[in-house]
Amino acid sequence: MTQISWLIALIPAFPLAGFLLNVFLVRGERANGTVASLSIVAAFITTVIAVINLAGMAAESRYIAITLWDWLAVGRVTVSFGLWFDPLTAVMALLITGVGALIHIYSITYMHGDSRPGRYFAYMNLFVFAMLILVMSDNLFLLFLGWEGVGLCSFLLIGHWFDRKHVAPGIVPSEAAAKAFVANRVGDAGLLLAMMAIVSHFGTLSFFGSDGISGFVSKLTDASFTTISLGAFGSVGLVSGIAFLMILGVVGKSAQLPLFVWLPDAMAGPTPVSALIHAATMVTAGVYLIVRTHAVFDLAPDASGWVVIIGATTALIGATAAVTQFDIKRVLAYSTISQLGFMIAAAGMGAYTAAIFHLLTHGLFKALLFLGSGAIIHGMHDIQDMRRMGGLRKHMPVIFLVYIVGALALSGIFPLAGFWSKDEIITHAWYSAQNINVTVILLLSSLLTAFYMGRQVALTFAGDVRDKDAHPHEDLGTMKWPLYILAVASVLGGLMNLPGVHWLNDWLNPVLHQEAELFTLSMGIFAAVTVLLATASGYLGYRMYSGAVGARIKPGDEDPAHYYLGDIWKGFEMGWGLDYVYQRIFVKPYRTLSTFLHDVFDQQAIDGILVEGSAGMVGRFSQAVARIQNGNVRTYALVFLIGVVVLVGYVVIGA
Amino acid sequence: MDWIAILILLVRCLVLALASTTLFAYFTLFERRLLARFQNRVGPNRAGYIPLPGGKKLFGGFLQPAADAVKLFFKEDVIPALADRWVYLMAPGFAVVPALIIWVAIPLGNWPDGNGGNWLHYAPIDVGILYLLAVTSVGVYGIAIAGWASNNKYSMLGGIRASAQVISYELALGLSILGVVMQSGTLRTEGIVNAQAGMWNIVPQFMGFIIFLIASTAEVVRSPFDLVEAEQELVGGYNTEYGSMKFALFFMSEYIKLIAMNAIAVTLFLGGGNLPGIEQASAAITAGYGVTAGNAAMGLMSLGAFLIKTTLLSFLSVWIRATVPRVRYDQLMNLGWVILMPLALLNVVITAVFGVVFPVGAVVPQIAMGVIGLIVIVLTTVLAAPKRTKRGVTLVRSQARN
Amino acid sequence: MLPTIFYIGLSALLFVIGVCGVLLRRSTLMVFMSIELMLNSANLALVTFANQRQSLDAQIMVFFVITIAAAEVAVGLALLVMIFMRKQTTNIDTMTTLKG
Amino acid sequence: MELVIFVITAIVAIIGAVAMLTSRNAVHSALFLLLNFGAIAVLYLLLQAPFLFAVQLIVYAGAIIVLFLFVVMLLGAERDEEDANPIRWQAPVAITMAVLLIGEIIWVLVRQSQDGLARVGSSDSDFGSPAQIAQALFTTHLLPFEVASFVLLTALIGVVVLHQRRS
Repeated sequence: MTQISWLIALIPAFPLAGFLLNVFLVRGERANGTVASLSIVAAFITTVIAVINLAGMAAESRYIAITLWDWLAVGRVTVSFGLWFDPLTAVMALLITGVGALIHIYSITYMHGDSRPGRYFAYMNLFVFAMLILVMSDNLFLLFLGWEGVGLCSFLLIGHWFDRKHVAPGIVPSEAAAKAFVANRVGDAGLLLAMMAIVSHFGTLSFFGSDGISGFVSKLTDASFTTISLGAFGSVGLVSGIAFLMILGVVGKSAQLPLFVWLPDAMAGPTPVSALIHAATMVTAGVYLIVRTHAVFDLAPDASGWVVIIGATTALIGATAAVTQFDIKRVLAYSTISQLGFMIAAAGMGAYTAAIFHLLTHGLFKALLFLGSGAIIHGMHDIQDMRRMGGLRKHMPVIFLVYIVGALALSGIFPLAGFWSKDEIITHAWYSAQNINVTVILLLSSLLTAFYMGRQVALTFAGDVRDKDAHPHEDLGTMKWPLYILAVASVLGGLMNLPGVHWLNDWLNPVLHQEAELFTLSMGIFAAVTVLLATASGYLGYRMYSGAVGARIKPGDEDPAHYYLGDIWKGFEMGWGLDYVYQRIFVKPYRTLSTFLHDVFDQQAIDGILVEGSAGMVGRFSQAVARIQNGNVRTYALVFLIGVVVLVGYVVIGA
Repeated sequence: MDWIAILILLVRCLVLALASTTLFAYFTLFERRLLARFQNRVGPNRAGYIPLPGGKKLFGGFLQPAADAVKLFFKEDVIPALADRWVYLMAPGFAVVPALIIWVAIPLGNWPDGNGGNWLHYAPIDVGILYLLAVTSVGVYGIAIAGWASNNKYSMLGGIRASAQVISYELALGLSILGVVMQSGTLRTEGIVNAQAGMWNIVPQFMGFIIFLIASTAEVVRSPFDLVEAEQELVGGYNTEYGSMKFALFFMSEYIKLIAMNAIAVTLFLGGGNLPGIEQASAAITAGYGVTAGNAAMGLMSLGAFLIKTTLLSFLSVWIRATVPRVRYDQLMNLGWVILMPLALLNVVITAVFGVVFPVGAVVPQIAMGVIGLIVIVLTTVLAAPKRTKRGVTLVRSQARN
Repeated sequence: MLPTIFYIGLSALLFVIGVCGVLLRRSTLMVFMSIELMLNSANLALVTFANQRQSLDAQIMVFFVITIAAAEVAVGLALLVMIFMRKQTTNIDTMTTLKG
Repeated sequence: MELVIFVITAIVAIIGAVAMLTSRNAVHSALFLLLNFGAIAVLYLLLQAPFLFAVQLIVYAGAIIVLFLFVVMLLGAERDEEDANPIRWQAPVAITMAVLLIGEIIWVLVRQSQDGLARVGSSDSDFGSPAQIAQALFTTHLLPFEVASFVLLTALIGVVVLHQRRS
């Protein structure tokens, strides 16, 4: 193993070291934050060095691999603890460590005065470690370790303020954490099943090499026709089945259609957590998984079709829900769901590069937006309700500036980062996939995106402060530089993959084997039209809520639009009522069943008969037997002797 | 075994017993005269002498032991009322028997009997050294049960002290012997003597010899380790309640054990009955007067050599008694456990290393070993010596620190 | 060479005497001594069998038994002294704290 | 000759054991036990185990019994059975069981003495010599030997810890 191999092993090692230090050695808020931030910065620098080394390699063998140890060896399946660093991993790792480092630095000020800083920073470091393992693993099993690790850290960090009754109205941190965990488990079960299917049919979990998943799938082109019987449910193609199971995992982790309900509630965690985990990194793991195992999805068009449908629908649902929210972070949460829908749809359409491109830019500007909103919340002393804000432009000029940059980028306004990546997805849907339904849905979502960002900016920054009790101020501390850097990155992020230049495309080509699409004039016109529409939509949103409509908003009131749209608005606000449905279909019957089982089986049968009954019997029996036990050693010895005599007698007579 | 052989054996045993008791008797005289010399006195010189012309007296006091015996024999024999009668009576026997039977495993010389045996070695057994250790360790009973059976607190304290002391020093004693055993590669006493034909063990096993000397002195509860019978504290110790012949038996057992220890030291470290020239002399006599005469000459000469060496060591014992003051109980335990035991272990390690590294019988390494032992002993003496305070009170190092 | 049964019989007799000592004597010291007697009778049997089979393994076993007996006596007597310091007696019938 | 020695020694051993059992005084018991151990040591000599003879004397006679005596003397616990016996039924049951046990053993011995207890192999004059014992101890049985040393060390530490003075 060369030195460069060890270098990539260092990347996850730094956050792990930070985690261990924070858990066992480092005490004190300032020290915790410094150690955590330094570890991530070190990981980032290491990543940059690794990327530079990677760039120097020949395109066809552009990867660094290291097998640290053999982890599991069961029968013919051997799972190694192996790290793999290729261009795809590189961009993911850069995003994770880069944005992660900024958010850690940001957290130092944001979490100032928190009662459990050591725990917070330790979990953040552990999260970065797990996420790096997720993107750097060379096999599905190790990926699953990271996958579960980020889920665990998400749970821990959402519940960071477990002792608070509620952060935003109606959200209890501990319940939100549990909800996120359970929703993720549903998806994880799917991924686990997919892994089992892969092991049982391919006998490997490795991504790479001729005996890896991709190698097998590419060899078994007929495998898509291999079918698995599902009993009464008919049958499904092997690869499709695996793909569908993976989609379940993707849907859970990336907050897609049936399982996105946990993400809005996850806003109960500290804002930097939302920025890092629930916007920039963890939720993109699903996208990463699809792109990493694209060989499987390439062979399963039916599954890919469903991926597109899920992604597009989620994008629309998220956008509509975001329009109606008043909680500043919930807007961004639904927006994240919507943008993830874009990525998933792109991945489903086979536009893996576009998906990764949007993943990266989104990671930058959504982190910016979350951090900005966090700065606002910090300045407003934990007020998150936009109805109590307004006019913050005067009080928080710096935040306003960077927030505008983020909002424009998210809205897809030329020439900011979001424009390029989102436009590439829509263009792909229109030109390459030629899927008019999806194009329309995505376009609509895109316009809604611009609208709700306009609305949010208007509600937050325009006019005067609506809540007279609030004392907004701007006190940034270490939060300043992450905001600046991310703002600059949000502006320039599009440079990664400009049409005609397409650096990212070339960079990922060794992995994804996708040639850059030719840029045509009609595409330019199409883009121009979308930009115009988005600008108009955004302006409309801003105008509405900074003008007459906004003037009617009072803290605690409904949105004026509710008046016009009625229950539809209400439905949007509830995220299309999925929570309600789940509550009715799963939670309530489950509760009822549990209560029944608890009252009848647990208390009567198990506690009453099995536990207390057996214990009571043992007790009574023991009391009877205890009389023999007079505590006198000589008597015990005598009993012993009687036993010996009987045994010897038995042997003697038996012999 | 026919009855003649048994008879011969019995006679030999009788000779041995009588010889050792006689040896004891004259050792007391030897000691008293010597002590007197050391203390610038005259000592017992009246009881029995050979008058020489001119008023000179030769061997003055050579009947003194007989006089002592008679005196002790005619003293009143008292048994304390509350004593445990049988044990009380048994204790002197317990003390004397080990002191006597220890002699059978010591080769007193080399007098071949013509059948491969040795007249001067009663029990040439495989585990000779272990036998010596076993008998030594049994020797403690006499003291312990005498102290207990007298039903007297001073006797009791003396008995307990004696038991603790003897058990403690047995370890150092055994370990110091272990070095010799490793050096010679046998557990047979005559084997050890034969192994010293070239060089006496005192050279390579110098450290072991010193440890053995100290430990054996403690083992036979003799000055400066005689605090078991410290008159000032214990009114005489375990034998306070004993009088007359029973006291004499204790007295005897102590002295016989002392001589036996010296004999063992001679066997283990000073080459037993070996002396350069004996072989040649006996060969010459064999050539001149036949095998029986040769063997007899050989036996007598080696016995003589053995006795001379033993006497020299006995002289050393007396010298020590005359010179060194009695130690305190804590000093005694400290010396035994903290200094002698580790030193003995070190000796075993050194012997083992030399035994593995150098070929058997090489002279220079053996001398080197002895020099190392000498250096270690000197260093230990310097380092572990009690600190002398200004007021002239000696303290153990640990106390001096406090 | 005497028949093996002589030695084994003696060993058995001594063993049973030891058993009686454990069961009948009430001084812990006596119980200890009886246990030692039992160990010794077992040792005697082992040495007898070693002689009968002309195999040293049993003698080695005796060696270990003696070692363990020494350790056991050291610890046991130390415990006994502790108990005596607390209870002023070694009577085993007074040590009935662990009764049901 | 051998029979004579055996009979004498066996009688001594049995007398020692019985006297130990019946003696009222713990010191007497210890001394009788010593007698018994000495007799057994002599039997070891008869059974070609000179090494064990020496070990028996050194360890049992030289250390263990001395330790017993030491403790008895130190504690003054010679007569510690003066009070009434709290479990009177123990003695008859115990004696019955002991008789049963010895009956069983005799039964086995009588049945086995024809074949099972016959002498195997010829007598080797070197058998049981220190050299042979050492050979077996330090090759075949090296691991138990080391373990035994650790047992002793543990006992040593245990005793020291037990009697440490707590402030």
